[in-house]
Amino acid sequence: MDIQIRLFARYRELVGHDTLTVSLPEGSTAGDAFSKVTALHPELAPLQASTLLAIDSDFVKPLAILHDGDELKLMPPVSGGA
Amino acid sequence: MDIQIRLFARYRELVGHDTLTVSLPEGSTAGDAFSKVTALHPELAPLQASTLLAIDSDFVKPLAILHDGDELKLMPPVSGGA
Amino acid sequence: MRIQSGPLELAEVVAAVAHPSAGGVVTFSGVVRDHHEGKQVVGIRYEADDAMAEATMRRIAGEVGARWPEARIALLHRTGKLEIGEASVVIAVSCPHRAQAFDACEYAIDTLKQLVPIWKKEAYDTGEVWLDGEHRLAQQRAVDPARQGNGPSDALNS
Amino acid sequence: MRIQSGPLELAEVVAAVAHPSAGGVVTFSGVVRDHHEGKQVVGIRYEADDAMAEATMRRIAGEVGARWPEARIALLHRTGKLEIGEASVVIAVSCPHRAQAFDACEYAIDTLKQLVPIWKKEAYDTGEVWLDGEHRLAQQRAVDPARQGNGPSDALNS
Repeated sequence: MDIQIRLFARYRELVGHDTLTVSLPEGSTAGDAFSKVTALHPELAPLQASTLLAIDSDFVKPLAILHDGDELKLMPPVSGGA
Repeated sequence: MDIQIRLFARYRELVGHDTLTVSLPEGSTAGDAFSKVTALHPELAPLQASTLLAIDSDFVKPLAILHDGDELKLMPPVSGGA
Repeated sequence: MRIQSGPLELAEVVAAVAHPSAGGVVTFSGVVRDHHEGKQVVGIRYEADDAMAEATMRRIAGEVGARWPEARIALLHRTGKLEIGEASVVIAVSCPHRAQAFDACEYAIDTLKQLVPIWKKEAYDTGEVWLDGEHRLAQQRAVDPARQGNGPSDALNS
Repeated sequence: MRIQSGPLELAEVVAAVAHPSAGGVVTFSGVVRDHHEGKQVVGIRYEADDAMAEATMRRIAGEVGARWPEARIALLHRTGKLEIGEASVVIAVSCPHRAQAFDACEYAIDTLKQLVPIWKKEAYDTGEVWLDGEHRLAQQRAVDPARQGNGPSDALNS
């Protein structure tokens, strides 16, 4: 299945664009998708521990199962509010 | 000595005017002045425990010594702020 | 720090505490409610000893500055007749860090309600009543018999 | 609950929480500071996932309503380029009693800073830097593997 990845803020700037698509086997998780992205963009790998994963308006855990057509958001730690 | 008494809010309304003058011996205290006022206006007597006494911009204790020319303020508990 | 008879503007106190190093501004507005202990309030009136009230508000600002040295604070209280929904008091505090601004603003309103000589009279359909207020802190902080060696700030900081 | 690119008006959130039974209104404004960790800040830019940010702000408002049932709350956050002294976030909370309004407003900003997908980039004389942010609470509250039986509010209230 194809999973659309959307990148925000620092991540978007590190990668150089704000969306990319990765192909993954059915049953893959959000964490699997992140690993696929870091294989393509190793500069993101050191940021894994603090990365936020989201689908629609929900943060999801790395073990969340992806479904065809999902857009997975990769977000750095949030820093709004002041 | 003559001490000017100034009354606020409920106390002014109970007494019917906002100032009065009492004559007291030298060395009298704020509490003595309050007793003199309640002798004239017994409706204030039950309020003694919660009365606030002030001179200029300071709350004073009942044992504060008065000086000729002082204006002693008799205030009900304060209720500003909301 | 001012007592005034006209409407209070929150923007005025916010502007008064603006500062390039202020990261957070917390405000409190006390608003006239439509009910009190089950009774319908139709109007309200505040009376103050203006000079002593302003002096006491300045002391509270001084106490806030002593406890939170980076805080800036502004306070306004209104007197006279107010309508439901109008502000009787507005306070703004700015600080580099927000937790301090919340603490300092809450300290200021809590202290104002106990020490500043202002009285509130509520009007109901059935008549007017002076509200019960606070006297304990004011009596505790009252200066002692000889009125010597106890300046205003000593009394308030004790 | 809105993300917007133009200047924020404190009066707007205050008006949004006005209510005849509200006795106190507490506001928080987050303001762009001129320094950060010893560096001179010359400008700032916020980026958001607007839709998720607004959804998360609505959830925070829902949590405030669950904890303080009498509270009314309004939140606005700005995105784009801001100058020193401009507000990036404004929050207003009204309650019948003031202590609740202080607690609810502080809860809202503390939670917003940890959960709402907004990022801040500071500009110094020497260049621009994305600020380090918060990830622990967002990771804790992330919904679990199957994404079943975990609606948004379950996840946020856990």
